[in-house]
Amino acid sequence: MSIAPRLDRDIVAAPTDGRPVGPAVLRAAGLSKQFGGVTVLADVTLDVLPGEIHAIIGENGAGKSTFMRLLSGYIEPTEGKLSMAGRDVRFAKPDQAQAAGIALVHQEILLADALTVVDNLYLGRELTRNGIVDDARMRALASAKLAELGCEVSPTALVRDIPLADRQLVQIARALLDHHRVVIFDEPTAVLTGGEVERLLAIIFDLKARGVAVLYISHRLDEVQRLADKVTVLRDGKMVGTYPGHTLTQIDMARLMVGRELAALYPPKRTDKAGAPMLVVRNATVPGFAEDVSFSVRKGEILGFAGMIGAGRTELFEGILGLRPATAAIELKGVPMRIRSQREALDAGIGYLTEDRKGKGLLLQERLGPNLTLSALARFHRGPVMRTSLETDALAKAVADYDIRVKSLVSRAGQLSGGNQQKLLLAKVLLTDPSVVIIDEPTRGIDIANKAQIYVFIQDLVAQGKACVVISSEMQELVGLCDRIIVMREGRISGEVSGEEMTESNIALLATSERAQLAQGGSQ
Amino acid sequence: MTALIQSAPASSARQYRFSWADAGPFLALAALLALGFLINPDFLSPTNLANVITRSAYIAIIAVGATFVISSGALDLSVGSMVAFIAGITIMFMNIMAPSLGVWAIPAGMAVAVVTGLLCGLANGLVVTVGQIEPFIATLGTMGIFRALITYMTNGGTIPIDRSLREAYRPVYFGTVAGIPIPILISAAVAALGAFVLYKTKYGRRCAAVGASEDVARYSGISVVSTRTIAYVIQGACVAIAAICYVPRLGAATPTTGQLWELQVITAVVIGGTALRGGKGRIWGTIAGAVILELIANLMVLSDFVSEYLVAAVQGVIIIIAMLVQRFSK
Amino acid sequence: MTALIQSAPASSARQYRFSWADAGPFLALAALLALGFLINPDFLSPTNLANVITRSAYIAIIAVGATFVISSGALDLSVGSMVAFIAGITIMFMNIMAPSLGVWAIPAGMAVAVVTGLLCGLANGLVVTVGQIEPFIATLGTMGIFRALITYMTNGGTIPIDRSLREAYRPVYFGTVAGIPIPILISAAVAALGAFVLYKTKYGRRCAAVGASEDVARYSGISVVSTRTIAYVIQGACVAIAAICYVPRLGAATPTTGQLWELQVITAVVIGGTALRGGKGRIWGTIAGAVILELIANLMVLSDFVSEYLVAAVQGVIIIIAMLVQRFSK
Amino acid sequence: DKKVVAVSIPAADHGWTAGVVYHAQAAAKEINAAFPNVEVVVKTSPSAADQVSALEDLSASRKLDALVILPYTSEELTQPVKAIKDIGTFITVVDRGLTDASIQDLYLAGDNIAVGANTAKFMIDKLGGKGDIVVLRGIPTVIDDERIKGFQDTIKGTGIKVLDIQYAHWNSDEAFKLMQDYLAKYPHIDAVWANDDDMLLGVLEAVKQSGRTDIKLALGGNGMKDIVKKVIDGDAVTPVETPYPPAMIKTAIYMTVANLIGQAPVRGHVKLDAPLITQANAKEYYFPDSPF
Ligand SMILES: Nc1ncnc2c1ncn2[C@@H]1O[C@H](COP(=O)(O)OP(=O)(O)OP(=O)(O)O)[C@@H](O)[C@H]1O
Ligand SMILES: Nc1ncnc2c1ncn2[C@@H]1O[C@H](COP(=O)(O)OP(=O)(O)OP(=O)(O)O)[C@@H](O)[C@H]1O
Ligand SMILES: [Mg+2]
Ligand SMILES: [Mg+2]
Repeated sequence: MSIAPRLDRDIVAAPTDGRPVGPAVLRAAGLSKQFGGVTVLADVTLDVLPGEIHAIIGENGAGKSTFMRLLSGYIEPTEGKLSMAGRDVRFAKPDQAQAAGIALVHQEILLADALTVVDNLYLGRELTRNGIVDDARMRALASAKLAELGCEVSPTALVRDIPLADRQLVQIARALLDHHRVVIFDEPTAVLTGGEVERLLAIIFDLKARGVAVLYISHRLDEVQRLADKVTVLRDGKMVGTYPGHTLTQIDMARLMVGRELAALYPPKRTDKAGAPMLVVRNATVPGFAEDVSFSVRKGEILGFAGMIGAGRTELFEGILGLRPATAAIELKGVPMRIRSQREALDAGIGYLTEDRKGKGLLLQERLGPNLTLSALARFHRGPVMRTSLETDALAKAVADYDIRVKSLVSRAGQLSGGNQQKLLLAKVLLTDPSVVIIDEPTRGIDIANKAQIYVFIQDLVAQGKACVVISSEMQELVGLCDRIIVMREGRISGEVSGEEMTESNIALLATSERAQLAQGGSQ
Repeated sequence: MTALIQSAPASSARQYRFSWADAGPFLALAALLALGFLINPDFLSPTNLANVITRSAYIAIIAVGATFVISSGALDLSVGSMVAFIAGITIMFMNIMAPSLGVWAIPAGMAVAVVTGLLCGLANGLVVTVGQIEPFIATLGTMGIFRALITYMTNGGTIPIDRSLREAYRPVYFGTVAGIPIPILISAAVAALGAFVLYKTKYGRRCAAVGASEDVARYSGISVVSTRTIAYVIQGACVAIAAICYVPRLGAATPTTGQLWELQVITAVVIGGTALRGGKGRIWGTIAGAVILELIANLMVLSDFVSEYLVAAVQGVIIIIAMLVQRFSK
Repeated sequence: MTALIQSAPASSARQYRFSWADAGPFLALAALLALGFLINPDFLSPTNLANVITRSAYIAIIAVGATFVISSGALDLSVGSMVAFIAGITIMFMNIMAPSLGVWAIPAGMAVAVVTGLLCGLANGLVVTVGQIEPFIATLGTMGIFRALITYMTNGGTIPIDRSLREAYRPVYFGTVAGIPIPILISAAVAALGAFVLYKTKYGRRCAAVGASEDVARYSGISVVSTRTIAYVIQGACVAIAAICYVPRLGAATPTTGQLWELQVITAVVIGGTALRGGKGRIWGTIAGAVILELIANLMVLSDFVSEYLVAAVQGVIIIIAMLVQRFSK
Repeated sequence: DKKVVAVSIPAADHGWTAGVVYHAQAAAKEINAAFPNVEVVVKTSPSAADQVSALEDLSASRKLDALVILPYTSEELTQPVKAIKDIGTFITVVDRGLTDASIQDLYLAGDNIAVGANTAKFMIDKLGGKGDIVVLRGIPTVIDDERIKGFQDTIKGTGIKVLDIQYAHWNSDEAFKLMQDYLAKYPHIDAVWANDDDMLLGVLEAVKQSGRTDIKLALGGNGMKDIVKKVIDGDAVTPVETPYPPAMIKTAIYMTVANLIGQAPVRGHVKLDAPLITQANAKEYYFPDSPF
């Protein structure tokens, strides 16, 4: 029984169905995983060959991360087995998999906040000389490895103090420090911007050249298309098939993942003129991150913020919203106001979706309902009493509206797949019914079908007369969605593009170079 | 999304399912009662049980407050000294008022107790939140302060309550309503109110959220400072109520009043299933924990196995076993 | 990315820069010395300082162990009772051996102390890690157990050390080497060794990692159970060393020996800049913290301002102020 | 030059020690006012180790002409007090003698053994030589130990049977609970002995609550004013009391000062009696202004 949809045209090679083609470094045979009786991965078989880049794609909650965690010893399969180079292996713990040469770059960042970058990199495999830890050498090697990835943080900085993107690079560096036979990347580029992505892809090609097998998960199908020798598609925990990579178009991949026809990714932009200014920010300065930034966003407008990693966009908005020390003159609907905390921002009708969903967005140990309503508790009250029935209704509605794939409405947030957590977070922010919505990385980790849905949501918001700011590292997304894009560089605004000028190359220019000569695009 | 829609009803049914983890403290309680009965049948005599549960009322009432503080991710070591301090203030005030107000000095004194409790809690809360001092150290400091104040107020001796108020006040500890001792009723009321606030109000949600993750709370528009401060204020109110029940028992406050209660309170909360790292509070478990502690002490006296010197050891062992049973019954 | 590239070297330079946060406890120490001098010039007399620092040695030595336990994300409330228990065992053993071994009973007894300490620490560690019991509760339980054991061993009284050993053992507390009291040398040695292990060995790194995040540590192939157990064993060894220094000072062990030392130890560690939630340990800060506590107590004796009843309050206030100074000097 | 008298006593952690602190401070105040050339300094310590520290601190910062000390324990304080004696300080020891008696220039002894023994004698007498009793102990220290020893040695061989003995830490609350439990456990109790009056208060409340009438005697010890008042009032259950007056510290301080400034040397051993306080003599032991 094949659940693969018919493609428009025949794929040149038929699905290989994971049949061994050569000597596999790692072979998964009939892997299944159940969580509390719910099957999230069923009978998956896969061969990973040396020097091969093997992409795993699928919708949010399809079981990709679960699969990767099984391969790298973070969890143990309910059924099925693993073998390496023909010999059966069992990993009860991640370090056993690591010792066998398998490294995983986690989708959710897994670093100890209170430790330094170098301590995190060498955790559990410290270098020593005569029994004494050799800090100098570890620091030097760490610096070198980080520099290779284009990450400029000091090895002795505390992880808690460095930006999210750098944490991701540190995590990648950790997997690359030792020589592994299989390296697994679970959405490594979700928090990275163009330059870093390019550098990472180069490193992955380099791994391939050295005969390392790479497993690669991403919702950015363009990356998959560039990288993958093979693509394995998962849907609802089941294998759809394994296909030769270069023969698949992005549209093919999307169809295989979703199992149905997809609408256009970006909804049409509204043609009506945006209204009066909703939010005006003048001379916003966030010490150390952003300086003298002024902008305004109008009713019914989607304003994009673009920039490279470290441009200071996140910190700028956290400063404006009272989440970190900053100075700014703010006017909301023409009324000057001071915002000293997120509470005041919410009361004024400004919602903010953080880019760090694990650290700042969701209580992973808490159930879905309380997570959803946490910012909008007042709406679930009658008198002094919380109305849990209202909360349950809101959750059911959010689950349906945002297509959050949950196995149970009483799950905990940490049990959701990454993309579904992101959707829950979005639902949480929009539940406060803000008139200005600031969304930092709206589609991080969200699959292509749902991306389209989220874009529709954002368009709906502005259609209702709200104003929306979208901060994104995906330039394509900004171009597809926004009416106007402000580009930041080194904490300052380096330019603004709209209309014809709104192209990826122009944004990249403004984001990287001192004086950019913008080219006219768009019309072709 | 058929899968979803099908699975949703099944799982919302699960919500009402019996949870072994939550039942842990109650199972431990039942086991202890059974053990007690085997050792000495008098253990289950109504008088003995009534005595023990009445005695556990103070710790239970304070521990309800501690459940808030602990689930908000903090700790309060000062509660024992605070009981003594509030009891001292209350008695002094009642004694001063007795000549003019007569028996009405008692409710007036109770009001003073509550106000003092709220202020003490507020002080603790502000030192911890605004002062940003580790709760352990901050409340260790205020513990010394409250203890020293009651020692100072009593000159190291005793402040007894005025004889004229003694008999009128006695029923608050020794009286019964419909056969149930008043302290038990009060602690049940405090627990019910606590459970309501923690589980059924905005504040309860926020309290648990702050304990689970300060950052997430802050980014959700919750003020960590005020949420945690309010938890300490609630703790102060609970301590005041405990002090109000305490005073009529012996009719006096001394510098040894409430000594080491803080440890009992924290133990009761933890035995009850609340995690010390915060984010989760179990009011009813806490009550069970307080009763368990008092039952263990009672069992030590009622049994004849244990040398007087070793009572503390056996108590320690039983507590550890109770925790182990709880942990591995999951 | 010029700004970025420029900022990188700046921040790696920062690493060697003077850190106010780390200097906090030493600044507080200096401030206290100055204050002491103002109140009573004798405060800075060499004899007084030598006395105070010698005295702080026990707490300092135990607190070095506690720095490991706390930076591994746990807590040990049993150290005070453990000192009493180990002191009791040691004296009993020395007294039994004295007739046959003569003065050699002293080193033999010291060996017994260390072995007992290691075993006590191991017991604590296993209850916490294998038993998966909240450290607060687990060590509260063992605190009761050790305290009861010493009470049992002394029959509620005192175990004095044999007269024949007393003079030979005295120098371990009262002697000096090159003019420096021996306990100061021992605590310096323990601290130096502790700092070496915590900062310069794999184990130290892993200890902090376990405290910073159990999950991350586990995923990095670090055994949380063995790392934390070893921290408790180190704590046990430190307690044993403290007990060895303690015995010659008072020449006896009683059921009240070491009472409330656990709170002093934890306070010393936290004043020293170690966070109670784990992940970071500051051995030298801990030593400064222990000295600060002893200086505050000394100041209370040397000054004449404070009513005897209020000593605890003033100590509490000074500790809170010291923490505030530390916090806001950052 | 001023003569310095240092007074080192336990911190006020329960009623009796509070009485000691009260009387010591009263003495210091009176003497400092009356004799301009004498300075009395009172220091309290919460434990034996702290008391040793306090001695070191007091003697390090100034020359002490005399030291009046109520030691926590004999064993542990002997050496440290000797060290102070060795620098020429006059030593007055109160209540608990040091293990080396030659250190003490003046020794004012309370008699804890007698407290236990006298109470026991009265009880044997009153119960007619037989009966079932329960006992509450204090904190495991020398005082507690000696009182219990005095009591148990006296009842040995009589028909008095100790049903149960447990610690209640000289704390009224613990005593209340313990007595409740004793009452639940033993259907018949003839008498209770709490070796300290703080505990007796808790015991009396528990007995009152239970409404039991089998308890013929509930005795304490130490001479707390509320209990002495009961004796004066002729209470049936608590007809006697044993004094262990915390005021002995005051006597000791006065005697020490007399030695320093007076002509005649005051030396030697003074043993304070622990006679039974009965309705007849109770007024002599009643100090309504003392906190104890
Ligand atoms: N610990 C867990 N307990 C229960 N269910 C879990 C747990 N972990 C994952 N799941 C469920 O397993 C399914 C697959 O999750 P997984 O994280 O593998 O998805 P994914 O393909 O990586 O999705 P995404 O693209 O969103 O990251 C989800 O429905 C998720 O809710
Ligand atoms: N703790 C820190 N100490 C010093 N500099 C820092 C620290 N954290 C961030 N920075 C710097 O602040 C700037 C802005 O950081 P950040 O990467 O968060 O911006 P961003 O535009 O939001 O990027 P992203 O696209 O990842 O959201 C960068 O120059 C970064 O290196
Ligand atoms: Mg995933
Ligand atoms: Mg950002």
